[in-house]
Amino acid sequence: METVKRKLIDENGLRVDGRRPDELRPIKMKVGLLANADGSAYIEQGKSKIIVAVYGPREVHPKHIGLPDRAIIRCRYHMAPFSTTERKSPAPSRREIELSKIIREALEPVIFSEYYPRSMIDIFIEVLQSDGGTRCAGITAASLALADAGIPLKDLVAACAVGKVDGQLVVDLNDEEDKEGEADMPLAYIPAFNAASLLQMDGQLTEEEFFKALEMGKKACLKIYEMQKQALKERYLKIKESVEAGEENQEA
Amino acid sequence: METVKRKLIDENGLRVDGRRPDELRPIKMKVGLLANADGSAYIEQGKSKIIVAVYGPREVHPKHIGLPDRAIIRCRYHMAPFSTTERKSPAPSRREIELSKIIREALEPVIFSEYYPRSMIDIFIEVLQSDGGTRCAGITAASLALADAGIPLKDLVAACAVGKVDGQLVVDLNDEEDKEGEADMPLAYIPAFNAASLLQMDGQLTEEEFFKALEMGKKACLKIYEMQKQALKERYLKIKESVEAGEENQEA
Amino acid sequence: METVKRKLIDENGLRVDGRRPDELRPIKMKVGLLANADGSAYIEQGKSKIIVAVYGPREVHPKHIGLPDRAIIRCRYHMAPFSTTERKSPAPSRREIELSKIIREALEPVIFSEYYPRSMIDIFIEVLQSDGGTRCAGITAASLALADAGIPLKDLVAACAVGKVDGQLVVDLNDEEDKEGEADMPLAYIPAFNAASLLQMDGQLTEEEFFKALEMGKKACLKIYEMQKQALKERYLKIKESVEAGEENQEA
Amino acid sequence: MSITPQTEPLAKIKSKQIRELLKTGKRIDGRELDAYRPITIETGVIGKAEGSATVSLGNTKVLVGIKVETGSPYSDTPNTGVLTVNAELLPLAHAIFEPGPPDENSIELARVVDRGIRESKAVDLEKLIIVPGKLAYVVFVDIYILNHDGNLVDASALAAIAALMNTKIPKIVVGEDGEPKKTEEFKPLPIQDCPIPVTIAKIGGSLLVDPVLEEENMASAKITITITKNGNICAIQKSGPGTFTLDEIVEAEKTARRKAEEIREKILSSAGG
Amino acid sequence: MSITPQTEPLAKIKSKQIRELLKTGKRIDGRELDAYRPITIETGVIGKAEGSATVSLGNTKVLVGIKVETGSPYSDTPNTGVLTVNAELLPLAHAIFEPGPPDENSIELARVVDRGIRESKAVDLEKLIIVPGKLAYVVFVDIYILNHDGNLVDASALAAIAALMNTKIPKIVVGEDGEPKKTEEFKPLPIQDCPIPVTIAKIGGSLLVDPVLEEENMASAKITITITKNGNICAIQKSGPGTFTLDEIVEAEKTARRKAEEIREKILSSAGG
Amino acid sequence: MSITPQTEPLAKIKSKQIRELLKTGKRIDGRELDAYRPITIETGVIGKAEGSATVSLGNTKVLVGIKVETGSPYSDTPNTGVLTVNAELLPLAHAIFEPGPPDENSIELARVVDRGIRESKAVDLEKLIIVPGKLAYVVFVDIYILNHDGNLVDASALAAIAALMNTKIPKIVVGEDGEPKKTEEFKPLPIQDCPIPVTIAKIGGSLLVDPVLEEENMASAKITITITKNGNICAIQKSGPGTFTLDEIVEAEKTARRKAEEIREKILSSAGG
Repeated sequence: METVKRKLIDENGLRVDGRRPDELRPIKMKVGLLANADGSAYIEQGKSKIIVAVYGPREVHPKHIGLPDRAIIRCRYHMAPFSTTERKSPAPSRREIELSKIIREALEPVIFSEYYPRSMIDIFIEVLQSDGGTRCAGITAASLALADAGIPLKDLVAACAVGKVDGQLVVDLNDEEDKEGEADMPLAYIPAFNAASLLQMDGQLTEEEFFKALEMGKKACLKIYEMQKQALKERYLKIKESVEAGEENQEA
Repeated sequence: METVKRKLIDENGLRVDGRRPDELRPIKMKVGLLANADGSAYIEQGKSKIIVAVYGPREVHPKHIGLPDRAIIRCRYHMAPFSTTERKSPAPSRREIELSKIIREALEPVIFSEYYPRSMIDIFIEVLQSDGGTRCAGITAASLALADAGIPLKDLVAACAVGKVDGQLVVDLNDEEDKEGEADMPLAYIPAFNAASLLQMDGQLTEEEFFKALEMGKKACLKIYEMQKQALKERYLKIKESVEAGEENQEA
Repeated sequence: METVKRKLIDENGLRVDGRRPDELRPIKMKVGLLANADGSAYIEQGKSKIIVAVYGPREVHPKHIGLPDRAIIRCRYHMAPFSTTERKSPAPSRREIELSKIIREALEPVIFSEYYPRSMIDIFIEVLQSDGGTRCAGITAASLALADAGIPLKDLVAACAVGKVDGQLVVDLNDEEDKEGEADMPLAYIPAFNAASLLQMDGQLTEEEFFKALEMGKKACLKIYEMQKQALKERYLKIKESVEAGEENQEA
Repeated sequence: MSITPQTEPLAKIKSKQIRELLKTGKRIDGRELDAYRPITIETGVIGKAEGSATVSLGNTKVLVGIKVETGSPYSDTPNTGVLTVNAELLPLAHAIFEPGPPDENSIELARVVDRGIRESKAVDLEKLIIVPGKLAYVVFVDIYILNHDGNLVDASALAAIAALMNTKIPKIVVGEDGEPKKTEEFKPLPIQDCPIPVTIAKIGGSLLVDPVLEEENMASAKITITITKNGNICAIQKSGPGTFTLDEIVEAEKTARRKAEEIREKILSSAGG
Repeated sequence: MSITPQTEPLAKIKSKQIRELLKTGKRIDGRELDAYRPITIETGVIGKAEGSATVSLGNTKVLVGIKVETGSPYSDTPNTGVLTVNAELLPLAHAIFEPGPPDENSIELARVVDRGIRESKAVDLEKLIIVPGKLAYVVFVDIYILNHDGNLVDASALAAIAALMNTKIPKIVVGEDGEPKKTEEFKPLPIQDCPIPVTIAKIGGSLLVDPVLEEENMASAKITITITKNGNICAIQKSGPGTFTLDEIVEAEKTARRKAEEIREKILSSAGG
Repeated sequence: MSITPQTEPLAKIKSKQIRELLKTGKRIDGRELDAYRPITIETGVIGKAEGSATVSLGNTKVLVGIKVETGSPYSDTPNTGVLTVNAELLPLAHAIFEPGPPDENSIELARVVDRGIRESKAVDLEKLIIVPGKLAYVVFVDIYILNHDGNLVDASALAAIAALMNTKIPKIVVGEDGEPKKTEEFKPLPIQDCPIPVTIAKIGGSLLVDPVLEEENMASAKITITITKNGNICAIQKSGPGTFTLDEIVEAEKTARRKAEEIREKILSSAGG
């Protein structure tokens, strides 16, 4: 069987969805949309749609898993059965189990866990629609949800993948680029530390490409970081408005 | 493939097993047949055969699931692998999990749980042969087993299904009527409260049919209630005899 | 389909691998090869290869499974996925669950469990290559690992199967003899008690054969017992050497 | 095994307040006893799913996605397609939900929603057979609870029926060689009915529709009655450790019938939109 | 992983009493060391099962149901039918049994019963093949423990063989088109042997058959020896944390042989009845 | 769900000592920061497996066995064979490992090893198809951890590639009737690359390769970089709750590249031997 592979970069150097190599997909972020969660956020990055809730810090249950010197972080990355082209079984796959760990470790460095001994902070990431880059978008949104929960953070974590398609490095791969491309490198970046809290790669990159990919990844993350700050600002303005409205009402 | 549906009500208004619409199947009840259980009962309703054991009130294990103000009730409805036409896997099915909950909630209203804080009462219902109406027969027998265990009850719970077959309302459906009929409505009734502690329905009923079905169900339950009282009386007479026989032996 | 069964005993009375009926397969034992375990042993019996680690006595976790008057023994018999001709799923099979119990019960009689109340002793048996007789070889090696862990023992347990192939009783069956033979009788023997701590049988034996098989099994176990003592002696000599070497170094 | 749950303690003062208000026919959020919270319905929210809908009932928020695949029909119903309902009480949705396999509550929820759809014959399963006995459409209805503030059954069932009405399935043609082939064309799921569930809780002697979580936690029992478009009852589920008198059941049925009518209009207009 | 179990503490006084009696060759219920409790066998108790039997050994009560279906033979035995034994220690039967998947005790029980049936060739599996390599009868033996008062192995194995002897399977005819078809006719399972297990417990220096639960809890070890109709041993299982001397094993074997003969007659007459 | 693990408390004094030494560029076992422990590789240790190898990295000891069977290719890759990597953290190997289904650590381990093999195309999966869309070789790589003293990833990945290079698979011929038949001949697995993983841990500001367990427990993070024979990076995994600055990542990559070259020679010579 012969399959003619579609070109992923056209003659103008544009990608399948018309983007330049260093161009992010359209991104929408919303903070604080779930009523019960202590913090929540929603992100749309291209066609990927992810919702995140944070509960905590709250009492650990069962008690013996608590730590005497800091909060434990519990993290679940989970895909809805209807988020993918073929229905995904709701039971956690090996991939989801690995990503839950890797994402937890990407977020722990910014959390002041030591403020909350014997407590736990829960981060629930639900991928409602998957179109590539969901672990990164999940981290981006989880940072917002943590901030929304009022948990003291050293900085926000911004995440984005860099990849290689048709021999060219590009940022923020969509599903087709991820599957058909030659490499995929998800990166979570913490500006305050100039450091990566998540870094994975599969595919093949030369050393030179790798160093360039790191730089491109950092820049992409910094753009996302600005959007995160903007999203939080909007959330605070909204809260402020409603509080002031409440005060006015009380005064009235 | 064409299937000619068998008529479920004949020209004389009789059902596939010759019963009138409001006629129960032959019912046998026996109380106190298992040596280890604190209480037990066995019921045959048509070809359905069910055995129930009650253990408790006993210490809760693990302790943290206990309640400070009353006993917890644990209830399992389970079908033997050989109880059905096709072998049933012994692992609990979604149906069995739902019925275990619904049956627990049908029995809780009559138990003086508040007499036994931090304790538990276990109700184990095993369907040995299934021919329709097993959740209702299970509740009927479980009431007897609870009484046999000496657990103080506000009343007995009597249960029976009402259904619609060939357009006609009938009580106590057998398996064929349940599967081929147009509606099935299991009802658990507590005479002392004139109230239902279980009510489910599937199929379709008009409002008028529904109200009539409720009345028929109540009457059927009251007949079963009389049989329950009779079964308990026999049990007590037997215990009394054996106690008196024991006393005579001691005197002799 | 016709299958011509290969003869398992040839005209000279020798078995498929050239052994006499009462001849063991070549056996290699090594004690103390795993760095982390408190005790360990490795056995090769024919092509069967088994490694055993012992941890303990150590604190029981969770605490409530501890016993007030003695240590609990935990035992796992497990086959590597690559140990068999067809890959074995890593999840424990019903056979492995039964053997774990039976092996635990074969070892418990020689352990001074009462010396270590509220503690546990763990025995992990991994079959790396399976060619018949693995439960027996596992017990043989586990005894060595227990001794290596410094756990006080009443005696060593030596184990070996006796079987019937082509109408003749033979010891220490290999896989082919086990599968094609007429009976298999694994025996674990404790010389100090002249007693069996494991005895199973499947296939068919007459009473006379059974009594003879018991005797042959005892003799085979006694040979293995001598090898066990030799293996322990070598281990102690090696430890002694290294200790003395250490002392000399210190003196020097 | 089903075990008496540990219900969250509702502050006594709040509980008393709810009870007092109810005596005067009022509820904590100002609703009438027979009033639903505002219902909002949005369909087509997940493009990768063959159908989808979000339903909000006040703060209760449910997302349903429909996936349609092909597979074998059940051996005892060789001439009909397959419909499966699954519910997940996501830990996102409330502090008491823990990750893990479905528990009795999510199984009951899924089965009550399933019963409403199945018994009303809302989806014409006979049209979902491709090759009798061999190949059928398999419709997965996945209920995703995003925020739990009571009455998950009604919110889930409404989202499910809205999502089903929103579903498009690929046309499959059986070629001359007998091999089924997916085409590029899509067609709507064959929908025949629009069953509406109405859940009524009992607190003290009062019956109230669409309970919020605080009310649910205090209620001795709940009953869900599902009504078809021609006014038949197609599913009932009494739930919770208490009872309903027969009179209360009759009253509940009448309320359910009335409310179902109102809600169905809302669903149909939003599905048409 | 197998873990030393927490055995129920037997009241010291009772335990001492049992031990004292044993020294005089007596047991708490008055039996001789080699006497079984009364055995009652009833077959055909579950009409929906292809075969069934209840066996009571004193207060120990076991129900076995046999279901027969058709399925693929195992790839390494393409010419024989399939036999599967499963045991459930129902929570009905004793306060220490909890609901859940089979634990090591129920698995051991099932496997010991299985071994007796399989190794005696009680069921002629070669007659249970329908289409070699393709289709075979699959026989499920489900052991249901209803009341546990010791010696579950013997009660279960007796109920299993009685139920198998009671089993009727539908005749299946392979048509000219090679398609197998169930007929309305039934035939008995092909039974060739009647293996009888005898379980002997060791308390102190005494060997006693058919232990009640109180004896079992005190016993250092048990041994089950299963005997075929022509007097061969076809299965042995030593169980429990103690040992048997080789002399004790010889003694146990002789007892088992003697008791098996007696019990087999009982089984055969009840099966014939 | 992933939960912050309870790390074993390292004696404070030991921890301080390790840290002090590192400031002077030294490690507790005397190694340079970029030195591996002695590596020993033995292949063909399990005759029943189609391939096998043990690798020791100091006291860390891993056994990998390869089983090759035939089965269906995945429906989305009908023209390639199947490769599956599984890892078991045996309770043999360390006091903290408990028996049970794979946890997140063993799953991550297996997936990191899998990625290195898959992305380097070390096994030419396209040569492992027998009948396109129907029948393929299925290669199981089972990682068995026998003793855990840190850096399981490198030891496992080296054992895996050594075992794969050692694997012989039965030749299968598709007859004229289209039926595949196993022959008595064996051929080596088609190996195209030899990916080498290098794991680097970060303690304080120091980067050190091949950490022992005590170092791992103190490390804030680890990174594994896998290098193909022509010097490409084919897999990366950062692990652990800390971070690497971008400069540290660049440094780690250079170290990894250098060490991978050295180790590959060792592997290739031992495989050739």
